[in-house]
Amino acid sequence: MQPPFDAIFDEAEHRYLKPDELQEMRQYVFSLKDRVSTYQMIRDRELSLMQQVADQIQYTMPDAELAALERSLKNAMLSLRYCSMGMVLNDPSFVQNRLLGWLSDSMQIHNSSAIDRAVFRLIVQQLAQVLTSQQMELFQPFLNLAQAVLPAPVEEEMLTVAGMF
Amino acid sequence: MISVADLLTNDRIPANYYANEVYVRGDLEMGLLESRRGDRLLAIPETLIQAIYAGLTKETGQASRLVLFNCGRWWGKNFFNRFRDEVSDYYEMPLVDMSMAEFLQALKQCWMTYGLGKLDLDQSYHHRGFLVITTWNSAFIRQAPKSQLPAGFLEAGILSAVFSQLAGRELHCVQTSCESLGSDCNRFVIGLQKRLDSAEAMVEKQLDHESIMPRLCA
Amino acid sequence: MANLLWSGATAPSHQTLTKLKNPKKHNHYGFKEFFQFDATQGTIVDWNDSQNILTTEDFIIGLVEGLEEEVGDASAATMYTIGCEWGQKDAFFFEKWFEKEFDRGIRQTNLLFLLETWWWPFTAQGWGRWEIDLGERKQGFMFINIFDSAVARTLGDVGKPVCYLYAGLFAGFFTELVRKQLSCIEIQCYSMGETYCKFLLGGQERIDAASFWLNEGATARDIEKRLKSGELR
Amino acid sequence: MLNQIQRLSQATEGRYATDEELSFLADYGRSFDLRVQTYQKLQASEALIVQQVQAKMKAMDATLFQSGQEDITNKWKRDTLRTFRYAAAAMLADDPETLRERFLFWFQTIMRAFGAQRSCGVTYTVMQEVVKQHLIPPQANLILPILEVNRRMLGTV
Repeated sequence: MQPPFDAIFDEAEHRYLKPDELQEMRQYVFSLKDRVSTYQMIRDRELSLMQQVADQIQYTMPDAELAALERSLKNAMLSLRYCSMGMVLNDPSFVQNRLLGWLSDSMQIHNSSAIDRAVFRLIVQQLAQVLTSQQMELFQPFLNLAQAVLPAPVEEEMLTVAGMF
Repeated sequence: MISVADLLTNDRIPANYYANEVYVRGDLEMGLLESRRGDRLLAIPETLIQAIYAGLTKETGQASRLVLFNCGRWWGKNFFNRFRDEVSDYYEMPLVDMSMAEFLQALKQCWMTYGLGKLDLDQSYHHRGFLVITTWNSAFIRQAPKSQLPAGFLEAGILSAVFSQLAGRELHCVQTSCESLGSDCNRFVIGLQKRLDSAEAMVEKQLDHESIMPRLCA
Repeated sequence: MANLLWSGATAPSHQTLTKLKNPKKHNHYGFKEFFQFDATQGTIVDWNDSQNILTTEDFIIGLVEGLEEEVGDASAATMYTIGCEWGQKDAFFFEKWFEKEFDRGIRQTNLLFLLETWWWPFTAQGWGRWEIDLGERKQGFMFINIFDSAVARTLGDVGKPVCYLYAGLFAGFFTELVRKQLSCIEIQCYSMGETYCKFLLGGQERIDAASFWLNEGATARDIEKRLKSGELR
Repeated sequence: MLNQIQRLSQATEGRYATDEELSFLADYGRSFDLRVQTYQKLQASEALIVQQVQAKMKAMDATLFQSGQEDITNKWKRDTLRTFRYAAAAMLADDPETLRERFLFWFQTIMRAFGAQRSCGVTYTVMQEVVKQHLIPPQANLILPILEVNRRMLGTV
């Protein structure tokens, strides 16, 4: 989809926006209140929410390197920040262009998929406690964008009969 | 115990300094482009790239390759200095303290945002004193006049300057495979000049990268 | 030239939503519409499907320095030649994209509109704004002003004209456009402490005269006056 | 909005936006219905407005529609309509900056090349008077500043 205001100028010299296009804009504009309050909620609860995630991840992955955990937590916080702004703007391309390329590169370089996945799982759990279901509905699609670039867990190679010789 | 608050720097988490939407700014009122630090940028279109090849060939003949290599070296040196300042300011960490992975991630992003294509580092010959840089989608190579030899002189110049600055000693760069010759990517071998002389001769003889590297390391 | 070039099968093209939706609506006046960055391939493609790379001004200095090492003082002439080639190639390129964009030939188009349309991409590409004075074209010459020349701003105050690349660009482009051999000389330059650069475009005879006067210390205004009064050395 | 959104997303890189930085979104939400009304009113009155501007200008100075011997009324109409529509879009989006960036800088070069600054100056002055008569004051307050941007950009040397 196109960010809400881009279309206004696209064909400005040739035609006016049609009623259904204006209606679509109107829907977005009137959703802004909820988008902004969801954003504020995530922003204001970020530290306590992420601290809980940090405590839990250290508990569930006691053997993981501290630096690796910290890096994953940082990336997750960054994702939360970009995704929540993407939600305010209702613009997936914002998340795509500004975060995802860099994020997936970073995750690949550090080969941190197991930790990243666990951290994201914990974040979703925490968010579900903080946000109303309506707010979660607004935010989820943007969080999904970031989750989609988490590298798949490396499966151990399974020996099959075909692979015996 | 991890304190999440300590992971932030002034409430901020640095990510991609070179995100193109943030890094490149256009001012149509003045007809100027600039970087987010305010350095002037120029966009070089295909017609100018073609013209550089045509004009240099006309006026300097064979020497045009050397001119492009030197131009790349000059530019690469400034490119690196700017890169170093930008990155160390942004991440609040001197470049020398960054891990190779982080340095490389920033360099790759920078390379892409300048429209130079994709770049990667192959460290498998590191222990023999060579670095291999691979690149894709170079506009200079796409527009180069047809030849039997690799065409990335400008990039070779840039890369030799960048890695010389990084290593603090004079390094040379030889291109051993080229998209213009049907290769899957462009490969640039970086190392000391005297150790690369034989590579240059092998490239002239049109040996491919896979044949050159073992002989170079032998 | 085309046969000398290796063009990859995957040459990138401008595919923004705006353009896909309105292939004929030339809504490319803004910076964001003009350039398309592909953050996965590392390419930049402009509205007219030309691949661009970004450089800093050091690129131009690097080229001049690289040339000086090889050809010494002839570097100025080489930069002019590169400019001519650029202008000539760009004339062909422009003719193609103009016709595609506006559905009419460049020779059926108002000249003033045509020329502003030609320069607009250069504005977006950071080469500075221009002003073109066609007042004397019937007499066979004209003037072009460039504000914020990428060359002069870079080299600083060196006391002589330095923008050979631009001079060549104008000579090459207008030669193709009017199908008559034209030359161009810079008669006033930012790097001489002026606020903008001024170029004279015309037949070789006039350019030679201007060059002679310039060497004798004439200012741009002197040269303009002498040309307008029909003087030729 | 496009411009403000871009500025917001650049300024808050890597951090959260403050309430103050977000406040323009709520402001826009409050003015939105009025903007849509105004936009639709301008759309409905477009032909009449341009016609009235033309008549007023002709009464003031008929040479404004002449370039040498050539009658440029049709060309004027095309240009004026185009600029009017961009202005309506900019009003709807509350975004004079994007109007400059995406249209006026370019159009200014064309108007200057044709030496049309005097005509543009009169056009967008008269247009402000005419538009005022078609709108109620709160609507006029939204569009008049944009028409003034047009006049300044296109109508001054």
